[in-house]
Parts: sequence; C-alpha cells; structure tokens
Amino acid sequence: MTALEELMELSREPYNPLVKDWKEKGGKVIGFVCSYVPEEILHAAGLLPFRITPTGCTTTLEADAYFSRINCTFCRACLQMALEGKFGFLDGLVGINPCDHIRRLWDLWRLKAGLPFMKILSLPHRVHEGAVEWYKGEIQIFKGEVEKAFDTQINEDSLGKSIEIFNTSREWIRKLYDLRTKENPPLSGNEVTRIIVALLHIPREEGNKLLERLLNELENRKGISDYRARLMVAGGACDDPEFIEVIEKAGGLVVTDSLCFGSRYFFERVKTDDDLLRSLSMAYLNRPFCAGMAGGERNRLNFNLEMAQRFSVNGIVFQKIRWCDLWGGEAFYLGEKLKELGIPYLSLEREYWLSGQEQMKTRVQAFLEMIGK
Amino acid sequence: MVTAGVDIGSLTGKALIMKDNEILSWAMIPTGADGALTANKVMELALDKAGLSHHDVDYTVSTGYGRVITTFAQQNFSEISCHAKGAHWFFPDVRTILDMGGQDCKAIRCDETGKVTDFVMNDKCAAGAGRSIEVMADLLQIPLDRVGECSLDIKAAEIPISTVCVVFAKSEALSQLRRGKHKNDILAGVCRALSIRILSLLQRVGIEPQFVISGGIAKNIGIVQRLGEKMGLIPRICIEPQIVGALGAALFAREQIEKG
Amino acid sequence: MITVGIDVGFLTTKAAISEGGKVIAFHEVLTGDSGREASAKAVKAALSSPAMDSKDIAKIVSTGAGKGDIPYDGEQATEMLCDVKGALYYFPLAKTVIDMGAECVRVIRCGPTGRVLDFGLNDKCAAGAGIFLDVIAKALEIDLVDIGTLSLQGKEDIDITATCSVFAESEVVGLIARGKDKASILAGILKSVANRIYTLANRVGIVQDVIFIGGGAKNVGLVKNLKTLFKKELLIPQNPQVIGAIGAALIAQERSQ
Amino acid sequence: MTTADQKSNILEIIAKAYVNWFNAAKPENKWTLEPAVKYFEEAVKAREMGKPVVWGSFVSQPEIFWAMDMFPLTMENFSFLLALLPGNMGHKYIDIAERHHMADHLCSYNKTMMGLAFSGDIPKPDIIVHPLQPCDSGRITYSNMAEILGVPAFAIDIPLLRTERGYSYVADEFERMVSFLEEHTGRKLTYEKLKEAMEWSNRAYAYYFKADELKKNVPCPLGEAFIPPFYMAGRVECAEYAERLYGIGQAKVEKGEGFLREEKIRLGWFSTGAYFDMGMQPWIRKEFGASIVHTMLGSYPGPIEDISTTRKIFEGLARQLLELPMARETGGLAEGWMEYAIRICREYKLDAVFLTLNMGCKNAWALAKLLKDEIADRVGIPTLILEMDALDSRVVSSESIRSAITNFFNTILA
Repeated sequence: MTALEELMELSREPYNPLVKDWKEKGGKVIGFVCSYVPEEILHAAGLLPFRITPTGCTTTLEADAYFSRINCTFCRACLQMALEGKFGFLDGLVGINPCDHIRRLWDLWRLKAGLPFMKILSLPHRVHEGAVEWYKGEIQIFKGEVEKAFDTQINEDSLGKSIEIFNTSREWIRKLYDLRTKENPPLSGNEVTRIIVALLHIPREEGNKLLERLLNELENRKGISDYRARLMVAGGACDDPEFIEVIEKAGGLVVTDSLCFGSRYFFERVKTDDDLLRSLSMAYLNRPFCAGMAGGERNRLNFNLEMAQRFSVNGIVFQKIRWCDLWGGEAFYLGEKLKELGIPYLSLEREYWLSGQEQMKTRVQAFLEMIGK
Repeated sequence: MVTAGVDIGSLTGKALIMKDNEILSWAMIPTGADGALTANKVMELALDKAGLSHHDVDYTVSTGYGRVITTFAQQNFSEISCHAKGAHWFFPDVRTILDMGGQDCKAIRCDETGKVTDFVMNDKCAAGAGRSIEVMADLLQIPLDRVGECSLDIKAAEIPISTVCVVFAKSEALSQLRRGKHKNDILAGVCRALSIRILSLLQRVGIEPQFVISGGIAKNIGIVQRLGEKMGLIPRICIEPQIVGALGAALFAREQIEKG
Repeated sequence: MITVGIDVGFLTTKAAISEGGKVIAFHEVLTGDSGREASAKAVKAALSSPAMDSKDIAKIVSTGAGKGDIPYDGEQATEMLCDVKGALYYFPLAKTVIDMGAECVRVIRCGPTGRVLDFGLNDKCAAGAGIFLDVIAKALEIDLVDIGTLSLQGKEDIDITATCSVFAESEVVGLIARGKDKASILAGILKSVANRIYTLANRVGIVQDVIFIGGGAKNVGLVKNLKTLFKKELLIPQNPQVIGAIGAALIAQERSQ
Repeated sequence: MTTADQKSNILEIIAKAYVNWFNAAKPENKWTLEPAVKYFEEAVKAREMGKPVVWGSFVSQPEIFWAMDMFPLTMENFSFLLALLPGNMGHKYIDIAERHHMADHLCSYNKTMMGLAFSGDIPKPDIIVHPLQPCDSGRITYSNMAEILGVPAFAIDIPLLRTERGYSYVADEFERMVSFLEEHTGRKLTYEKLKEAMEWSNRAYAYYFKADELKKNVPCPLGEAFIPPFYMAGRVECAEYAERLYGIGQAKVEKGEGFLREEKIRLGWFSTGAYFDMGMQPWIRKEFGASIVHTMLGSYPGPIEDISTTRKIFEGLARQLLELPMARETGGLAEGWMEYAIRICREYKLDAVFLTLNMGCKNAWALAKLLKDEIADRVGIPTLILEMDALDSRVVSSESIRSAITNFFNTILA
C-alpha cells in the first residue's frame, strides 16, 4: 500500500489498527477535543494523544437528551459516540474551554460517561504576555497531574524530544501545503483533510514516517487540473472530508484553509532553545487565532488574506457548524471586510453530518458561476 | 441558432426555446415523481409549440434542483445564475432579484451584465417559501392565482399567523376558519408573515433598484404589493415570471455556443 | 349518573361516557369545519349505544386543542391530565404516557394516582407530529392508514436527512425519482419520526410501564421503530385515539363527586 | 435602502422614556425610578461634560470608571430597554445585525447591541471594556463591535475555575485595564477616588445582599422587580436604593407581611425572563398566587472585604466579578450552576423552578436536563423548562409562554 492509501484507510474510523496495536501493547490513549491542548506533554509521558473526531457518527439520539437542538452538532456527535461506548478505548480525556459547547461537552462526558483520567485546562481568551504566563502555569499544573496519574516523570529531555517529533510533523505538513500552491496540486482538499484526521489518530512517530513517504510519492503523482476554481476553506472546526468533497465535486478545488484541522494547527513551530513549558504556551497561543480569542479579528483576517494570496485562490468558503456563536459572530466582521476587499466569499452553515446536500451543492455551484468559473 | 433552457423545480418543470435573442416558445408542467421524465415531457411540449424537434436545438442548458437528472442537456447552471440572467434579459437595469420557488427562497444581487455578485437562500426550514401559499390556497379552496387579490381585500381584520412552520400555519388557519373567520383575512395574515420573512432575506443581500421578482410568487399581488410597501419601491415583474429560470438557462446555452 | 368527556382534536373529535368509574361508551367523528358541531355529533352518537338520556349527564369535561369551543357548559382539563387518567384506566402501572396526535407529541411522566410529574411537548415543528405523516402520505399518493403496514415491507435502509417536513416532502419526491420503493422510503420516514419522539422522551425520562396512545399508536411501523429504540415493551390500548376523551370523562366523574 | 434611514438617538429616547415612567409611577414607587432618570440624563450630557464614555458589559463592575470620572454605559441595558419599550424597537436592531451576516443564533442581547452600534443610533464610545464572560456570544460580540467601530477595547480575561491563582490573574487584568484606561483617557486612577467609590459600592452590595436574604422568609416580603441599578454601583444613588429597599423588606418581615397577600407557591426563576412582556410576572402572581422569590438577575454577591489598598480592591473585585449574576451560573463547570441552584431551592424554600432557555443561551440549553434532574432528585421539586427568547417576541409569543405556564400550574402543580 502507498502511504497515501494507508493514510486514507487510517482516517476512516477513530479506533484504527495502529491504535488497536498500541492498546494491545499495553499503551494508554488520552483523548482531547481542541487543538489548544498541548499534546507534547501527553506524548512525553509515553501516552498516545488522540484528537477526538466523531468520524462516522450519523445520529445524536442519546446525546440530545442532554445537549439540545441549539448546541453544536460536532460536540453532540462526540457525546453520542462517548455514550455509545465508541470511545471506550480512551484511558482519559483532557478538557479545555475554547468555547461553551466544548466546555459543556467536557461536563456532560465527565458526568455521564466518565473516564479514569479527566483533567481540564483553562485557556486564555485574549492573547497577551500575561496570558502566555497564565497558560504556561496551566500546562505546568497539567504536567504535574499527568506525572501523578501515570506515575512517570517528564523532564526537559523527554519533553524536548517530544516537541521535536511534533515539530517535525508540523514541518512535513507545511511542505505538503507548499505542494498545493502549484497550479496542479497533487492532492485534493478532501484528501488533505483525511491525511490530517489520520495523523491526529495515530502515534506521531508513525505519522511522521507516513508523511515522509507521502511527500516522496507525491513528487511523481499527477497534479489535479480538472477544476473550475481554487478555493480556500475558512471558519470553525471542520474534520469532515465529505463536506470538502461536496465543494470539490462542484468543481471548486480546495487548495488551502485556515482551519484548526488544517493550517492553523500546523503552522506554529515550538521553540526548543528556551524554557520548554513557556515555549509551548507561547507557540500554542500565538498560532493564527481561533475565533475564541478576543481582539483577534485582524489576526484572523490577515492570516486568511495571507493564505488566500500564497495559494492564489479565487474565493474563500467560510463554513461553520450551526449554533457556533464564536464563528457566527466572526462572520459579521469577516463578511464585511472581505466584501470591502472585493474577495469572493461564500458563507455556508452546516451540521456535523451532511444534511440538505442539494442546497449546499446549489450554493457552491452558484458561487463558482458568480466568480466566473 | 436555436437554444433551449430547462428548469426542473420542486413544484413545476419549465422548458423554453430561443432563436438567437427571441423566445420561440415555452412550456410548463407540474413536476411529477420522476424529474427526468418531467424534463423530457416539458421539452417535447415546448418543441412542439415551436414546431421544432430535438435535433434542431444547438445547445441545451438545464437548471433547478432537477438540473443533474436532465440527461439531454449539455450543461447545467444553478438556478441562482439563471434567474439573474433571465431577469436581466427582461430588465437590463435589474440589480436585485427575488426568486421564490416551492421550498426555497433566493435573494440575488447582480451587476449591469446580469452576473451574480451576491446571494442568500433560506435553508433547514421551509418557513417563508412558496409552498405555504399553495398549502393555504388548497386549504381555503381558492385558486392559486387569486390568493394575492383576496389577501388584499380584507373583510374584518387581518388575522396574524403566529407559527413559522408551513404545516402548522395551515392548521392555525384551519382553526381560524372554524372560528368563522373570513378566508381573505386569513390570507392577509399569511401573505404578511411571508413578506416579512422574504424581506429579511432580501435585506441580507441589500436591496438596490431595480428590484425584480421572478418565480411563481411574482403572480401573487398580495406579496408583491406588501413587499413594495415595506421597501418603498415598486417591484418589477417579468411578463412570464415562472419562465425566468428557463430563459436564463437558454441564454447561458447561447453563451456556451458563442464561447465555442 | 353519567359523565361525558370530549376531546376536540385537530383531525377528529372524540366523546366518551363514563358511569360509576367505568367507561360505557365512546365515539369518534371528524372535526371538520366546526369543533362545536363535531362535539355535539360525537356526544349524541356516544349516548345512543347503549341508549342513554342526556338528562343523566352530571358533568362534561372537555380537552384537546378545541376544548374551549364546545356547545355545552362544561369544565376543561389539560390534555396531559386526561391522557394520564385514560392511560391509567387501562394500565394501572403506567409511569410514562406517550401521546402522538396530529399536531402535538406529548411525553408525560405520572404517579399512580394520575398526578402529572413531568411532561415534554413537541408542538413547534411539524416534522415529528402526526400531521407530517399526512403530508408524506399525500406526496407518496397512498392512504394515511396504510403507511404503517406498508413500511414494514421496506427492503433497504433509507435515512431521511431533512429536518423540515416540507423539505422532507421534496426529499421523498427526489427519492422516488431515484427509483426507491415507497415502502423503504416510508420506513425511513417513520424512523425519523420515531427518533424525534425518542429524543423528546429521553429528555423527560422513560420509566416502565410505557403507554403509547393517540392516532400514532395505530401505526404499526411507528410502534416497531419505537420498540427498537426504547428497548422496552410499549403498551397500547385497544382504541388509543380515544384515551384522552376517556380520561376527560373519568375526570368529570371525580369532579362531580 | 436600509431601515437605519431615519436616525434616532436611542440615549435621548430612553432618557425621555424614564422621565415618563417616573411621572406615571405611583408616588410610593417614584424612588425606584429616580436613579435611572438621573443616570440617563447624565448619559445624554456625558460628552458635553467632557467625560469619556465607556461601553461595558452587564457582567462587569463600573466602580473604576466612576472613580476615573468616566461615564460607563451597559450595553445589555439597551437591548433590554429596547425590548420592553412600546413598538418592539429592539426588532429593528436585531434585523440590522442579522442582515449584516451576524448569525441569527447569537444571543438577542448581543444582536440588539450590535445592530444598535452598527446603525449609528447611539454615539460611538471612547473605549470598550468587557470581561470575557458569561458566554461565547458576549465575548465575540464586544470584540467584533470594537473592531467594527474602530474603538480601543480592553477584554478582561476570565479563568475557567474559581481558584486563588485565577483570582490574582483577574486582579492583574484589572491592573492592566487601568493602565490601558489611563493611557487612552489621560486620566489617573487614585486610591482615594477608588476607595470612595468602593465604599458606596460595598454599601449597595451589603444592603442588597441582606435584602435578598430577607426573601427567604415565608411569605416573601419583596417583589422580584426591585433591583438596585448596579450599573451605578460606586455611586450614592445605588447605595441609597439598596438601603431603602432593605428597610422596606425589614419592616414587612417584622409585620409578618408578604409582598403577596396570599403566597400559595414560591417560585425561583432561573436564567432570563420574557422581558418583552412586563405584564407576565404580575400575571403569575395574580393568576396563580405565586411569588417569585428568586431570579437569576436579581441575586447578587456580597460586598468586598478589604479595600485597604488598590491591589486589595482589585483582588476583591476579581472574586466578585466571577460571582455576578449569569457569570455565576454559566461560568466554570456544570457543578457550579447545579450546586448554586440546589442551594437556592433549599434556602429560599422553593416549590417550583422556572428554567428559561433563552434562544441564544447555549449553556442553559446544554445543562437544562442536568439541572432539572438534579433539582428533582435532591430537592424533589418540579422544573418548568421554558423555551423562549428573552427579548425577541417573534421567536415565542407571550401567549404561548403564558399557556405553557398555565399548563404547568394546572397539571404538575395541580
């Protein structure tokens, strides 16, 4: 199997062969829902950090007894799978408070399907010097809790190694994105999303090997040329390759993004020549901002523009899951600005699983026609 | 050169034949369970009227939710682009278009060439879509094309319809009937509720004159007049509002040929 | 001394007669254009077999959407109270009552004496209410009463994704266009309706015995779906649609004493 | 065409409205409106009098602004007032916000204030200061508003958990905020001025806390509508209001009188109310003999203990800030709200709880079942969950809210 095929395979379901393997060897798996959780700490403790995606979830029947129809379907789907025991392979869950929905997911998961190890970090919602110090403190406390719970020591040396490993995969992904700047990118947007989802669900060392192989394979893979327009996907969490596929089936090739399941997660390198915990806090907080960061409007806008230009896109598709207030509020500002700047902009609201596909296809097709493609 | 546009909506299918810039003929039939069949039928009808057959047509473009299952079309365009294009053919100075189909309602902005510059659609819920008018007409046993005038001829007082759900609005109307309220007064409430929802959709794209209403709803004077009042301008109506989409498709067909 | 309960529903109006704590007669008519006429008709018919004299009526209690509009000076009772009373009459161990009417789905938790402990309603969105099935039946050009049995012959598993009944209607039309068989489509529709009822029930909390009443309880396909979801037995009285009226008649008895 | 055509100054409209309400009020109630009348008079003139205007959130504290001789405007206050003013004025601004692609599912408090800011019907502020609580909707709205208006803004970061470390982080934030304010207004915050404001503030918080305690008496001596104008906390008017209210309550308790002649049922109203229908609470009292002895927005924390130094004051404000109404409920983890709810049910001897699910409130909707079950299991009283929008009467009409309430009384409380 080629690396690409392997990655596609691994992206299909959370409990993939590599995780099974890890468990059988007696390894522990710790889940987390948001990209602001410092995985390196878990990795340095010999644990497998697992970014949770409700991949394959199609109903929220049980979850909706607690969550409601006005809560984010990504979180409802996560809770559903937790209640169904689909995340039974997790030995713990790291919570965080980027938004109300994810904070409440942590509450409901903990109270209705609690796991052995459950800790939560307090994420700042404004990025400044004091916040970096605060989050460093949070990571410090978290490190202590991990060491205590799994009775191990995380020292400069082991943490340094872990950071290097994660920096490496960040670097590979950046290389991968560089390939997408070409006129005929070797990968489609939904393939990239699948690659990233897979990477977040497997031991990172394995992931890096696969990425390295992939990059070699791609050198002589035929580029994609049968597309009507180059698009960028922006907005809230989007781990659903099928959603990207709807856009691409209509002829809009997704060549880049500003997503926490994409560029935002991979673009910040963690410094290793300084106080490591501080460097972690610094790197995580200084990533291109999530909408949860107050006063981050310009930061977000500029990152979007920068990416749009670097990947020479014809338009930006802003997507958010319905009921997401953070990105729903941001839409107000971003919409106004992109209009001012004359950048074609399509705003799509979606549920975690695709519903009303027909209407979405019509919108995307009309958008492509609108930008004359 | 002869081009054709086929528009398969959720309620009706339309086909339109053009020769150069002239409309030769058009036909409209209700969309049956089988969209592909509807497309063929309505195309045949239009061709008959024009005294032409399939092989006289140089290029066909399909649109509407059935655009992909219209097998004989060489190309398909979204109904959004087609309605802008069609409306622009009727009114070259059009800038804002409202198209109200059976289940969705679209507010479209276009430039001086009829090219779409922005648009919004309702989704998730059919509140404020054309279907509700149908449902009401059916309930009150008033022909669809008379709903508008009736809604303006208020007998006692307009009856507010509180629910947004089409299906519940129907039963709300029914219970008003049972209380002996007059059909017109109920329709007045229905049309007001609808025009308010349409207006908020239009406001999202921003309304610039000329404002053109296409689709079946344009025949509903009750909606048209109420919208006009609220916006402080007179909506322009195409002579045959329901064929605007098919017309746009036929025009795109011509462009395709000219592009070569 | 007899008492009468009238349930003026959206589609049908039911009347029930009770005597000495026993239900002795009931009748159901279409509500049509006037709830008043319908209730008069239903009461008259109910009184005819066995023949009774309207002079013996000690009290009349009305319920249902049109409870305010009956041609008698009676009292009123909420649908929740009547559902529970009626359900307990047939199933003394009832703890949860699910009533699926044309316009509203009710899930009610009750105590042994007929006290309502908690309830949840779905009356905002038609998708999930009985009337939705009416819309779908029309779209599929079949008879409403056949939906349940037909759905059981469904061959493939179809998921209806639309959240709005009007969208579901055109989704159904689209499915037929793609050559899906009506039975399978119906199965999908009933699954989606059952899911909505299940979610509502979950929020209120499901305690055995669970009684399923209202017009929806006559739909075998819906019942099948609900049983699989609840993983519990559903108890259904003989004439599920008149339970509300019966409850009203029994409440009239209590109040007249 | 836009509906913002006819410019109107909301400040003046509301100032006038309060004068009218004051004139219409019964003599014995006029005192309850005096502070607000004064406040909005000043608000209209603030600029002329050279006071920098600062927009703030209702889950924050104005003392520092008063001490720096600035004029604080609480934006949620406008959303609330526009909803209850005749003619549903709020709808207009909600529509403006949604029209500019602000998602319709944000809290209507935030949609109204965003529409209002965007319409220009209220003069731009000099500064915006907002703590990052109680919810996503509030956080993003103030942040976006500042960016769109091009106004310098300071966001007070709020930690997730109530810990000593957290409190001193917030105290640090206050220090950063003050230097931000000094930099942008050229004014200095002196300890004397702050201390003076805090003495008035403490007086208000202390007396209102005691007044709120009085409501634990059966029958409940005070109605839910009497809440000091905490947007004036730090000024004498707010303190006097609280003191007077406590006096009235105390007298009633001594006479064993209740606010209701006959108190059949004691209700707790968690989360927001239906503010577009001001007749609802009186209707509940009259119709069902129920007195509303606790409301979320009518229950405040106590005063600050130590005001001996500026830092001590900041530390005190930090603790208080995280316990303000709504922040107290929706902040932190689920247990925070649950335990508080249980305590209220017991201490205020509630017979039933109304839990309003405001259409924008993701937190309340997500925790509704937890809260309801917890209250049923541990206190054994029923909860009515009311889905509605606190300000937008178009979402759920007051008729259907009232019929839901009637159903609740005629079945579960029957």
